[in-house]
Amino acid sequence: ADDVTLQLKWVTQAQFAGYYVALDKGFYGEEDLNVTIKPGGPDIAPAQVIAGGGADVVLDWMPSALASREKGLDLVNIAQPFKSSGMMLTCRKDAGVASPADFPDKTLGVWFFGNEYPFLSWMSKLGLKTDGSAGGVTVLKQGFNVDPLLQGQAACVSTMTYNEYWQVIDAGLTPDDLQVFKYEEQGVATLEDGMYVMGENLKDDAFKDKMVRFVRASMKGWKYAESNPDEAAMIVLDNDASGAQTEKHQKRMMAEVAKLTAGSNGALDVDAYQRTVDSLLSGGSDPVITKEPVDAWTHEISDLALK
Amino acid sequence: MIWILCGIIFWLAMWAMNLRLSKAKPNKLIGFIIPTIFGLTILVLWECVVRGFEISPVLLPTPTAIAARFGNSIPILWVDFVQTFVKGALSGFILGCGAAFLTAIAVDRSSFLQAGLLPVGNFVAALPIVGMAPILVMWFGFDWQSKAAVVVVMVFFPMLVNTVEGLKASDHMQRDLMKTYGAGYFQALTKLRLPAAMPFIFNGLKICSTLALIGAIVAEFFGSPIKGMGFRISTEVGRLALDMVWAEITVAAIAGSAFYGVIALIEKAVTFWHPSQR
Amino acid sequence: MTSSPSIISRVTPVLTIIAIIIAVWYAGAVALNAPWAQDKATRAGVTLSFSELVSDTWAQEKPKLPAPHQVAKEIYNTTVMKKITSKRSLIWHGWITLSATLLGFALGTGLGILLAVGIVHSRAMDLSVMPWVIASQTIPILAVAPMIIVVLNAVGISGLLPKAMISMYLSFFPVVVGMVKGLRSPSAMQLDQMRTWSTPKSTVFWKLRLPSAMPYLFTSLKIGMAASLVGAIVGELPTGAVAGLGARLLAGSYYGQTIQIWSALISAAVLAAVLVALIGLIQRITLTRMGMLR
Amino acid sequence: MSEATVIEAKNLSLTFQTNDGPVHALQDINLEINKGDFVSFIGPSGCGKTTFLRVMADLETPTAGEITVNGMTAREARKNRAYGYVFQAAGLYPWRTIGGNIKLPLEIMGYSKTEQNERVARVLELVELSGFDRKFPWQLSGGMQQRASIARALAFDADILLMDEPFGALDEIVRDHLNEQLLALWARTEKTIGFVTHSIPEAVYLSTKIVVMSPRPGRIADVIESTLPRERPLDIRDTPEFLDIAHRVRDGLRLGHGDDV
Amino acid sequence: MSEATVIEAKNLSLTFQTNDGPVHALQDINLEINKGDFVSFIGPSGCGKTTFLRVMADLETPTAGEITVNGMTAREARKNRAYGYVFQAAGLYPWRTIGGNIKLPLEIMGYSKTEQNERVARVLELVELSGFDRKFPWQLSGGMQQRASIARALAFDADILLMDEPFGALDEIVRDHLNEQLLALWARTEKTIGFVTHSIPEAVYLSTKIVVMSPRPGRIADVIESTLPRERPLDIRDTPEFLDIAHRVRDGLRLGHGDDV
Ligand SMILES: Nc1ncnc2c1ncn2[C@@H]1O[C@H](COP(=O)(O)OP(=O)(O)OP(=O)(O)O)[C@@H](O)[C@H]1O
Ligand SMILES: Nc1ncnc2c1ncn2[C@@H]1O[C@H](COP(=O)(O)OP(=O)(O)OP(=O)(O)O)[C@@H](O)[C@H]1O
Ligand SMILES: Cc1ncc(C[n+]2csc(CCO)c2C)c(N)n1
Ligand SMILES: [Mg+2]
Ligand SMILES: [Mg+2]
Repeated sequence: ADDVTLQLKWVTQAQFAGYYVALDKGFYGEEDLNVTIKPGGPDIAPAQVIAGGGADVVLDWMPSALASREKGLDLVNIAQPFKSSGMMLTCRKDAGVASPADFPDKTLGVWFFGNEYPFLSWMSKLGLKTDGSAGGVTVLKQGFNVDPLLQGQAACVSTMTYNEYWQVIDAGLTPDDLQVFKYEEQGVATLEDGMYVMGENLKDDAFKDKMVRFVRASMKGWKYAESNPDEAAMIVLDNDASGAQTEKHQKRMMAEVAKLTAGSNGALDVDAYQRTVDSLLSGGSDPVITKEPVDAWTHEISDLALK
Repeated sequence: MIWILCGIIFWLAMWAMNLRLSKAKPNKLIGFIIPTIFGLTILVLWECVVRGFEISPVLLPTPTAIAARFGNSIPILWVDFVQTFVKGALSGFILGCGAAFLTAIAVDRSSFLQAGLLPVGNFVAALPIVGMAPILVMWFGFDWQSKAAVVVVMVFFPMLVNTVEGLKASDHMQRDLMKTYGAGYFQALTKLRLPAAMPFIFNGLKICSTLALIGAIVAEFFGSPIKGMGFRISTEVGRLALDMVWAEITVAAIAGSAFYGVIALIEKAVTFWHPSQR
Repeated sequence: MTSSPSIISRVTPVLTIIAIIIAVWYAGAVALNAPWAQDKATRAGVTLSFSELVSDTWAQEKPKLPAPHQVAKEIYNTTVMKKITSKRSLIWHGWITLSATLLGFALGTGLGILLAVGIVHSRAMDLSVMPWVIASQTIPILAVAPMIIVVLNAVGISGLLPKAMISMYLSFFPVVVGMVKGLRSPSAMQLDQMRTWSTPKSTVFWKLRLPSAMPYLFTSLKIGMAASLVGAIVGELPTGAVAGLGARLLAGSYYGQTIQIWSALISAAVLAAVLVALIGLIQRITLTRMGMLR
Repeated sequence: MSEATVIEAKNLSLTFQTNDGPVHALQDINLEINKGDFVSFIGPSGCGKTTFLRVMADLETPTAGEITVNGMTAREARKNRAYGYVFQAAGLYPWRTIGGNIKLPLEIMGYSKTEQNERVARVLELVELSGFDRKFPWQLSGGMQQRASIARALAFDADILLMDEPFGALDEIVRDHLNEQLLALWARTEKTIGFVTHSIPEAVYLSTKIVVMSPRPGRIADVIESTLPRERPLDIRDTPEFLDIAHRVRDGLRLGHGDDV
Repeated sequence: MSEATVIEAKNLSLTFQTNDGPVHALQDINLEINKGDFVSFIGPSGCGKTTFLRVMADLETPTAGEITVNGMTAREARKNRAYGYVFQAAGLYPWRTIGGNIKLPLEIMGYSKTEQNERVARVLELVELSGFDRKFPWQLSGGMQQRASIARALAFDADILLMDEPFGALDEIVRDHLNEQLLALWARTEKTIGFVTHSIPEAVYLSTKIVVMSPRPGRIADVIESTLPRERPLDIRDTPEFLDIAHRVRDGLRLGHGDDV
């Protein structure tokens, strides 16, 4: 069997259910693949891992992948199981935020580590400065959790529809207390959790073949997870070595993630791609990327996989 | 290949030179040149290896690239330095070492505390920073106060252990002398125990000086305003701007070494009498 | 040899202090968790009596500061109640961290002593290496840890060793600093004595420098041990936080589960305290046998 | 000579516990020292002289018997700063200059700055170390360190001066000079002095009472009251009376040694 | 007396730099010591005796002039383990028992285990410390520590024995005994001995050559060749010849002291 190493963008959770299902249900084995899944974490930059040769495929958000590409790292998107973005900004109504017009002079929690690009391009679209100057917004580097919102240190924090939002809810705030801004609805959605490989590897036919089988099995896993969310969540739970995840949270996460992957067959939607690129290019004085990327994606693999 | 070869030749040459220099009569100039040459050698070797093996700049940038980035980013680096070093590390260092020092004296004074506080103190201070940092950020907010708190927790234990050990360091005859004077506790402390403890205390301060910087930087990984050395490092790693990361690390290394150096100088002045200083 | 005072007179102070700490802790839990309890109450439109407030602050699901009994219960549940092979057992995670800690400590102590010996004996090393050893410690480990892990992974080293390396990186420094001081602590007369016998450097080391350095060595080892544990935990984060107390801490933070963070934190501290106490014990025995404790 | 008893030891014994069995350092010591006495202790090496001095100064606790100083316990006397003590080894603090070391007890006892300086100058003069006050201990020869430690004990006004072989490391001439100085100081101040020495002439020259000790277990072999006048020029050492006392001391010593050598 | 020169100092000077100016410890020292000589150094406290001994043993480097030992530099001689050195202070290692301390040089010089034990027993006997080999230094009296350190230097076979006031802390009887032992050892082994003392009788009794030094800057005031026979019973100290030499030494000392006291 051929060895494939997959580097996740975050710790083991239902966000990556498709891959764990494919592994657990033997879909990879059917394709004669021997897949190792490496969980990520707050200090793991998937792009760096693949550059160091620690993985064959990585999951990354497109803004970060394209930014890395501009840094000279030849990352190529070969498949895109997530169709829509799960990112949103969750605000407390009692902090006085009802619409983006209320943002000025508020403190907003943002994830950095390459995850800040969608937020930055949204703000530049709104014409708000993020450097702390008057009339702009004050940005906090948000930690792992939603504490700043709960404790009133920030008016809004970044959340994913499938994860942090529910932590806010679990903590005791009700949806009525909250005002959420989904990036999808604000027209600043960017593509999340795509599969990326090194461009030069794609010149190797054996590697390409391996990836075709990998994408095919992974998508099979995703579709299985979408239709059997609870079982998928339990598979994820079994694979969590830290033993810290809870069943309730993972099942809920799986249900939310299924909404984001629904409708994707794995092939990159070129329109969505262009939307992402445009929003990243239009970053005002400090755009995330400065020129139209070339060869940043290919349908070669997904086309063969979907045949 | 050429690069590798050059690197090795340069290395050997410098090594030979340092050996020669270190045999010469010690003086200030040589004390400065030798480490400089050593450092230079490492940098040149680094440059050669990166170029020779064509290591991707997103893994390890060359020293020249780092230097260029450093030169271009002085204002940012300065803001970060003030935020992390001056506000976070320094204030935490002073508070933490001060608290540990006082605790050590309390522990030393009372055998009850000695028996009770020392084990518990060890325990509390052994709480790993990685775990403490998020909690302290939660308690003290995002700005430098929480970083200082992390530093306090981090430096407390090394300082405590060293001071407690140091306070035991005076020898029997020296203590007997104090007894014959009917010296009070406080007098024996200031005139004998503290001076005798100084080598240990400075040991602690030196170790803490580096810990303080690490602590302040690491704490910023768990939430911070958008400035500070730790913030910059974690953000730029994610952006694969490794040259900026290393520029910050350079600042950290320079600031940390200078901090350590200042403490070592004070130590030299204060413990001139200790055999290790002669 | 050293007459040990009765167990009771030794344990009482510890228990007293612990009692005080627990009391302060409960009070702290009330103070820190009260705002959230009030917040909830206001949004629900009720007012809390003091006793309601207290019982609420000691029983929140994600408190700012969990009460001691909540942590104790969590620790009990994750140690005694779970099979030690279970991924939900703190003992299992503790063991993973402990093994990296011990290996890192051994490596770090070895490296530290080796460097100290070199620095004390060679002027060239003293002048050239020491400044860079210091500089190395100012590099924020959490920033380089992922790079180290990535690089080591790329050359096929994974598992225990990368974590132990980070642990070593943190623990060797206190040992170097302490040992350099200690190895230089023999008095001029003691060194002169050795010179009159034209003693080889290695013998001076074994018979004079090392014994004189013992008090410094043990102090350094205690700090080094605590640092090793921190290193092992830090090293667990960028491995994908798969297992170990560090992973528990991280996962706990990630999901805002303060009770889980605190129980991992307390376990780590217990581990460190036990290890440090162990070194203290060895110190007592060694120094007593060397006639240096009276 | 005033008749007030200053130090009184009754059935004093002290046993050290060591890793290979107990060492009986002192056994059944009975001794009375009156105010203004100059008592020398003489005896073979290891017989317990230092130990006895340490017991008097409350640096060691007897395992049996009791000791009273000025009618109180040794501990109380120590707290009242009754003692000046010169240790067998100099024991200067390495982080203080010679002047600083001598100032140390003065600082502790709260003398004024000017008085401190005055006294330091005076005692340095006394032990012939003027001009060395700014040197550090390791910059002095062995004998000079010993003298500095004597100066330190003489700098303040203790009722009771306990000196453990203070002049052991000094040449004859300095020693004679310091013997004279010490006698003069004693005559002037009416201090009570306990003095350990190995030199029989020195013991006889200085003392009003000579305690000869015998070793293991340390006992008092003989107590010789001197018949010499209080006023003692150096050449008193050639008088027959002097030689007589010296002879008695030597006999006592030989007796004590007998079973050991 | 054999005529081979063992130690030769030519125009030797040594100046210490201190925080308040230079100290001239030795100035223009010229001295020859032959094989088998027993040379005593005597002089006022602080005159440079210790410093000179240290220069001979290559523990201090002269600032001018030169010194040769056995025709080589002092350094080479030290490397050849030519020296046994007894320091002015005992300097025992606190973490070793008395036996362990004495064994130390033997271990370093690679004696076999059995020989080590044999020698330790022998020298402990010699200094009258049998039975104390398992005690730690701080469990011994001052004089006993001093004797242990003498035993340590005698335990191995060094050509040149340098002893810095070895018997300062001992009572007359032990001192006499050790003097005899030392003479016997010297006669038996043909060692060359350099010996610092403050006791004029001791110097005269032991030496073939007495070097009288004068202080600051330390110079040689007089070198007295002894006319006493090599065989010396203790009562030689009452002969007129002995008293004569003693007198000459005392004169030399007084002269040296003159400008200082
Ligand atoms: N390390 C040093 N630094 C500065 N001065 C020193 C040092 N060692 C000795 N001296 C000075 O050198 C002089 C000679 O000292 P040395 O120890 O040789 O005297 P000594 O003859 O042995 O005296 P003693 O009989 O008191 O032992 C003294 O004045 C002393 O202060
Ligand atoms: N701390 C100790 N522990 C055990 N034994 C001790 C201790 N101090 C002294 N001794 C023993 O007690 C005895 C008396 O010692 P002490 O120091 O009083 O003798 P000394 O008369 O002062 O001798 P010296 O003239 O040699 O100084 C010795 O046999 C010594 O070994
Ligand atoms: C420090 C930190 N950075 C980013 C996130 C946000 N996040 C949540 S899930 C996920 C994986 C992307 O698919 C990411 C990046 C966080 N919680 N903490
Ligand atoms: Mg004594
Ligand atoms: Mg001397």
